[in-house]
Amino acid sequence: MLGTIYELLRNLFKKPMTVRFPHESIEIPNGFRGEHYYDIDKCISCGLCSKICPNRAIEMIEMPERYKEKYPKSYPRIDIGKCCFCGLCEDICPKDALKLTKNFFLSTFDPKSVIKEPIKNDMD
Amino acid sequence: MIWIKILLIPVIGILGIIIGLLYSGIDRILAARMQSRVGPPVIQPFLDIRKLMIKENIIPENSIPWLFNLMPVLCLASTIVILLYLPFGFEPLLRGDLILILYLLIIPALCKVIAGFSSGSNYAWVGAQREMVMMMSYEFPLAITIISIAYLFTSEGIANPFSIQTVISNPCWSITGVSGFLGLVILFLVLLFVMPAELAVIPFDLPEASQEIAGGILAEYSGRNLALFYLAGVVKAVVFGSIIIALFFPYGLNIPGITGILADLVFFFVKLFLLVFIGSTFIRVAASRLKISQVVYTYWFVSVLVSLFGLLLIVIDIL
Amino acid sequence: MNETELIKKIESEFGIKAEKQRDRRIWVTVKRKRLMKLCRFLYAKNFEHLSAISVTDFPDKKVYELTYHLWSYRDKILITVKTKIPRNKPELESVTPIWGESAQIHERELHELFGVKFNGNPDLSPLFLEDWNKEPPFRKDFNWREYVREEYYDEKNEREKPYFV
Amino acid sequence: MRKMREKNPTSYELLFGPAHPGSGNFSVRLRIEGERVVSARADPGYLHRGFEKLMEYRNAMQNSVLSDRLCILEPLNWNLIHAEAVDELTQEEIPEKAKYIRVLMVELSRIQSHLIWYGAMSMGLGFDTGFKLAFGYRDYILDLFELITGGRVYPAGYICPGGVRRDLPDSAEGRIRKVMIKMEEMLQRCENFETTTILPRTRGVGTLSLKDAIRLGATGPIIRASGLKTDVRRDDPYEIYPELDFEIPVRREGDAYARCMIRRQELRESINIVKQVLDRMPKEKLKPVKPKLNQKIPEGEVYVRNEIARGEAGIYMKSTGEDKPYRCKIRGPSLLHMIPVLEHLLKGCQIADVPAIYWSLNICPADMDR
Repeated sequence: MLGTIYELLRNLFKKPMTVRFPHESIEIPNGFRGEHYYDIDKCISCGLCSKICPNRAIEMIEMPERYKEKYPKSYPRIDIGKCCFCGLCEDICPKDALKLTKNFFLSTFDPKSVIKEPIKNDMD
Repeated sequence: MIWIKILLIPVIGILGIIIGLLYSGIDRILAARMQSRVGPPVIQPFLDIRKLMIKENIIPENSIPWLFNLMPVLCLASTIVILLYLPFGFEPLLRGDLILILYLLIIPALCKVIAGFSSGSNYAWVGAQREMVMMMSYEFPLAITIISIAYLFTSEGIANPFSIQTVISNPCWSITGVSGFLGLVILFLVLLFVMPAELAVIPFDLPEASQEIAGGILAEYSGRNLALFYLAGVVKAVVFGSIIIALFFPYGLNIPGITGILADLVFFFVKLFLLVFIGSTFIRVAASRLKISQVVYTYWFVSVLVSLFGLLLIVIDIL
Repeated sequence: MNETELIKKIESEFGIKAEKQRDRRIWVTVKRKRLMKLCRFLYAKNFEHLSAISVTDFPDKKVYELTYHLWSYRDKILITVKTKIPRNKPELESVTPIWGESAQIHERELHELFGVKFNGNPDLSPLFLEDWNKEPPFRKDFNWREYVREEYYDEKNEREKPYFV
Repeated sequence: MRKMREKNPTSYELLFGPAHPGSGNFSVRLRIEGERVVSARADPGYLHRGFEKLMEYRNAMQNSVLSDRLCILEPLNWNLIHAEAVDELTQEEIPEKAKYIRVLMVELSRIQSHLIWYGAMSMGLGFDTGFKLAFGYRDYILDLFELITGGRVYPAGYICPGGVRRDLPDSAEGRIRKVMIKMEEMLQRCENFETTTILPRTRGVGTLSLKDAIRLGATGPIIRASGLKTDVRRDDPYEIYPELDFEIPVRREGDAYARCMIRRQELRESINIVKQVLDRMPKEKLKPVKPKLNQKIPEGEVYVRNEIARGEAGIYMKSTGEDKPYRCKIRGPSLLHMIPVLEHLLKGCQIADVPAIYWSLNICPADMDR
């Protein structure tokens, strides 16, 4: 009984444990598994990432016509909506072309925007 | 004069609601702090009410619609009516006595019982049964307390012992000796202990116990009706706090003029705040919900015995 | 009682081969007719805890292989009893009378997922699946891809295509 | 009045779950007379995802990622069981440091899971403060998981066949020690709160005798609360548990209060284990395991048992030499706790005791339905 009263009154005058999220946040450590970062110039189109992906979120696609000359092979297109952020693609990538970043602000209202093309389509 | 009073009735009602919601907001912040959280902003209860008011009001197929819709209104109305009989730092609007208030206090609880029975859900049914048992158990120590104070006044030869005016103008502490003082302290503590049950906060919120019977009485309520019940709850905190203040701490600051009235009002709210903090917020975060058998035991045995002991001390003092 | 003693006992009593896989692990294969007798024998030898029952489906050999994993709190040995039943008539006597409710619930699950019928089990009502009237889903020959394509595939949704095309 | 009576018969059915503030994704149909529960029937299946079948179509590394989702509340423990099953089949030697990291992570995960239990139990009893404090303190451990595995809740197969997927970062040890001090503070708080919260509601509620416990297949803290001193970590040791020094708490009463006390003592033991592991942790750098395609699992079959926070968990894995297991039977502790044990205990109790009993078993619908 006294223990309870002591604990509660102590809490009343202590700093709360929680943080008010949008205004302040805890630090994200290195190695966090967030949104993908893909570097097409390092990619050798081995397709390992699409084979290891447990959810088949990665699909190897051909590039559109105007990039065809520069990038003739097939490249991974990542569907973040299917991704479980396991990081197997990052681990298996022989050239470090695919990496997971710290960005976790991924929720969106637009189902189209969850698909990450190998090259950002600037103007279609 | 009568017109001013009639005009003041809605003012008091709205004031009661606003004060209640404000306390509810402060209560939530303090509870959050005691739980090591930041908590919502003070105006959160107002936002909640607004949201509930604009939401759809679902009436279940199984219910008895007219009772189902009437009860929230009646509950809030009867709670506000009690407010009119109570001193709010100034003279009460209507003249009543303590017995009347005791009766009026039952009405909101009864409304909840009927609401539970009329919603036609098993959860609500269990909740209504529990509310009835609760009502029967906490009413007794409450009655003993109030009657003891009236008895004190009678034996001191004060006219109209049950009238609220008498209670306010004669602070009970001043007319007793040592053992009577102790008796009053005990009675005050009993009344403070009845407060969480009357307000249905956590150790005694069995009728609504969300983890057991999924909201109980309020299981089927939504939208406007739920908002009315919520408002009735917050006003009831003000009402019950005011009753305790009227019985035990009717002191004012005795400053003349209009500033005096305002100062009394502020002083009254501070007292109210302290009472609500101890009787509701603190108990709410400190305890887990009791079982119905434990509630009956606490009120029928422990509280009744303690309050009877308090009465005995007062009797000794008078003799 | 340690592993070697137990193996000897089983071998002398039932004339079947028991194999020690590693410390605290014994594997026994038994004919289905003698399964109940072996189970009773092991229960009497303090194998009070039925850890799990599992069914493995072999469509090409046309058998179901059942494994009972039993643990002895006293001797700290896990013994696995294996038995085979024909796939076209998957029936078997229930071990509920021996291990009580804990066996009952495992058997109920396997009845639902593999269609094995356990004679003597008081309650084999559906457990996890809702309104299921197809063949038991955990069999190897249950074509879940076809099932999902029929029931859930939304052809208009581009993003679902890689799973089905 | 008659209308009311018709609508309110004396014996009626009450659903506890699946969309109930006091239950998980699981429901129990209670037949009630007055306030008393006459009979209970569990109705599982709201989280059935068919893991055993799913695992037959994925290779070891992908299964490792999948095994997180077996139970949301303690993914690392399930990671370990799956990894052990595959390791036993491949007979691969695990680096010493990986073993230590595995035990460290599993024990942190156990602490975290017990804290969730404390929160849920408090919530079930209507003690809001306990719920919020427990989840607040749990977040300190989630911060550690974020630092070590890269994800707060799902480690994504951090403990995988062959070791672990990443080495411990350098700052980890200091931070873990700091968090352990916080956990001890939390334990102290639980003790301070006890007389007004857990004690009056759980003592003498839902008593399970040892005979019933064995017959119903109870494991872990529940059977220990009924008086049988058994712990897979001690009886059927795995990883480096034989080298560690820890107590197995046992109580005889078998009621909900005993189960709560067992878990509290286990929390203390787990904190001890974490400290011991940190003290003995090898200093050299660990080579992390990288996923490979077409890694064959040798032919064979194993049954692996582990002690997770809820009780005994096991995997029966059969491989025919492919890279995917031929059959994976997952034995979760909650299947037996949620159906036979719960049904047995709920018979004859009051409605108010239902959440107390339900949460004192610490059950997770996810690993029951699988």
